[in-house]
Amino acid sequence: MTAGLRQFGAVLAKDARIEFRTRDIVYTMALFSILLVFVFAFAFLSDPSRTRDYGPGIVWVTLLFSATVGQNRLFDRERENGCLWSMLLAPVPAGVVFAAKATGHFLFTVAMAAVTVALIVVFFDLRVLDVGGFVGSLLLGTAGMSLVGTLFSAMLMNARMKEVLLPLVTFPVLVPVVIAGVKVTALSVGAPLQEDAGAWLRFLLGFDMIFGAVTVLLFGRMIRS
Amino acid sequence: MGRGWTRWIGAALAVAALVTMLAALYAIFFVAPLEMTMGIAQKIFYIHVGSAMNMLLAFGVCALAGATFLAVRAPRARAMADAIGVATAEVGVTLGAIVLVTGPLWARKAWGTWWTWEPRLTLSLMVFLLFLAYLALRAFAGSDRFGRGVAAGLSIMGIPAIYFIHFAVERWGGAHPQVVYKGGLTVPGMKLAFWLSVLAVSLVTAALAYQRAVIETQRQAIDALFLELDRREGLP
Amino acid sequence: MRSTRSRVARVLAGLVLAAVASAAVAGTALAQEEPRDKAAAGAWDGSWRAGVDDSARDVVSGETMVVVAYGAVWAILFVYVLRLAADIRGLRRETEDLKRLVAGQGGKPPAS
Amino acid sequence: MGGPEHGIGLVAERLTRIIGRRHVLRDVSFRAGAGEVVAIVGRNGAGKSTLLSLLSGRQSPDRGGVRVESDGRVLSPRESATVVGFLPHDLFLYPDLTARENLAFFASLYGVRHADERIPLAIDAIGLPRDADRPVRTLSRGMQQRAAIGRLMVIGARVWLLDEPTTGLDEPGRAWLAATLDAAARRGVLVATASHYRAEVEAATRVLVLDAGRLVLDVAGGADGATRAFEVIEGGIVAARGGAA
Repeated sequence: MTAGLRQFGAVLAKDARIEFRTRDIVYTMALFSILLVFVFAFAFLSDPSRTRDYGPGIVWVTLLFSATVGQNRLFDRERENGCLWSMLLAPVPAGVVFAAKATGHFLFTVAMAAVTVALIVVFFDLRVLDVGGFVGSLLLGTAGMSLVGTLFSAMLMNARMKEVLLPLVTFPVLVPVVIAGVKVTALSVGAPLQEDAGAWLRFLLGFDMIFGAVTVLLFGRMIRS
Repeated sequence: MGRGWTRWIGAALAVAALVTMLAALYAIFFVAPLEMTMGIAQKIFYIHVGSAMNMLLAFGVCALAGATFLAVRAPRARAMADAIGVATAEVGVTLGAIVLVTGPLWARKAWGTWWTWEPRLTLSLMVFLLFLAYLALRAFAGSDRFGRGVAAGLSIMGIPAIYFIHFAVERWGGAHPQVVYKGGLTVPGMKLAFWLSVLAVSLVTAALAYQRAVIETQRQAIDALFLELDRREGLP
Repeated sequence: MRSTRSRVARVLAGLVLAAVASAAVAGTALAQEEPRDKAAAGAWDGSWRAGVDDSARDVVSGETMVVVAYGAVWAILFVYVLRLAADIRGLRRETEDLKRLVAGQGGKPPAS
Repeated sequence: MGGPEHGIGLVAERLTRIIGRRHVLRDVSFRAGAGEVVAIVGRNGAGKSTLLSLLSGRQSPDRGGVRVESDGRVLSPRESATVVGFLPHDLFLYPDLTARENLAFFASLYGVRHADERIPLAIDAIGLPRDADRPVRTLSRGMQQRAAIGRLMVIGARVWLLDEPTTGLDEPGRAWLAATLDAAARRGVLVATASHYRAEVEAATRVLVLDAGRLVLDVAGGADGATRAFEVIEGGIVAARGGAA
């Protein structure tokens, strides 16, 4: 077990080091998300009192699209010298390699989301009442996106049309995450929905756990099929 | 599977499907009484829900085929699983088209709008999208074993995905699960029409999927023959 | 020569079919679309039923809807059967290639 | 030549790889033991890279199999992964990491003990002390090649599979490579390289000639082995059929 953890750490550290040096994933996601926020700011006929209605939607659309843009870049460094197989041919369980890459994407996306969501809160004047629910939903939602997205961005690494295929494949699976996420975010900024944010957070947690297991198990099988 | 044997099954399924479909249509239009609130438009309901249920069933079979494709090593079993996977996916998309055409027509009469995010209608849309993604993966992610393996992986992941979509969509319109429109199947005549149309659509699905699977198996056989030619090419 | 002409014919048929289908759908949609402002009464209670608009329910007669619905069902199934027929024709063509190769008339096997 | 019984051994059994409707590799079988330097030669598209890819586990065969043995015992997939080192055409190195960082990463991935001593040794052995701390992307192809071989050294691979390792190497580089492979073989490493150069084939202890996916010649290396091999490649299938039957 400790070997697995060490290898997990090695892959994650490698990705962090490359990301720190090139910064291409975080920059790509940050720039894309900031542009998206501007577009939303101008696109909505913003009746300032009603931002509570569409604010949460903007947060989650920005998060989903930026995470997907980041996914496409996540394996570029592996694609260049065939390095994905340099890891898979090592005495390392494929699931460990997958988990490390997914965690890497999760951390980069959370770093980006911190900036972007702060911008949205400012631009759209969202008064966050329940910060715990707000941040919790973002973390759990991003985890779900990282798990599902990383699995398919690894598989589509060499596919010609991966920019189209990745959203086409992952968005239907991630619809529940967006539904739950928007619910909790809306509740946390005071939307008058008679719903229990806790239930939706547990739903997101359940999603992450089940899809965590499914993606880790499927990765090894799919990459070698 | 010998040629005669497969042709016989294909024909039997097609005939059964046609007969049952005609019986179902008879039951829908001549046995089932008119429903009070919606009148004749309610008759769309039978084929709409029949198709939706069979689309879900097709997705389940596709996921099973995908699991077999990834789990099993024997080439023959994998080829068969692959054929069933693509067959159920294509017929599933066809059923999805039916559901997404009859759905809005039904919604227009039932609720006055072409589209509502009614839980079951939304779930059908998502299953349709998952099938499209499956076929897109088979087409663009590599026509070799790897591309099929990725598509198989998506079909397996589709099962928990559908569960979570169903759960979320049910509660999307407020915490309490919506009272899902039952189509007013109160009268025995209506129940007969409903179950007959579900059976009819199932047989149509089976007939089309069987035919598509046979085509895929034959395509695999032709590939094997080309391979055999290639194998012999080098020998003296 | 025959094969290219039939392929062109088939493409034309497909286009005509698609045009007719989309015209029909657009027609029914536009035919009875009249302005309908959905002033949001109160705050949305989150339910999909908020979209229900009873005034528009009986604009198109039930009979038309049923005919269009069942017509569409048969059309979609028919399109798929055509697709299967095309697949079978494709298989037959590949078998011909195979027979030609096996009979040793040369020619490269078609790229897989 | 080390006997196949003791030390590391690599066994390929009826390896067949099909891509689309073509046999890229047809029924290739051979056994190689510790200390052997096997040169795999053949025209482009003969299946050299595919064979190495199958031997390394990068691709799985459609028929047949690969076994790694140590002192006669068949190793598990996990154990095999520990002892087999693969240097493909695309090098398996992260371009944005420096040579040293690459070696450190793979050392921890392979769970190499006292890596902090092995890495400097490897860097000196591959002749990159000055450039070890520049991103691999900025190195020349030859230097990247050396760094990639350093990776095999650091992870302590006992089977080296190299796909055209001499590409991009200048004359001194090629000489260095020949010496390095020879030293490794003497240490009991089983070396298998896909190559074009006559010098490499002559230096090999064994030559496998592939043509259209078939193993058409499996003879001892050295001068005459190389001559026969290249005759076969130029002569095409007919000459080999006569010669090898």
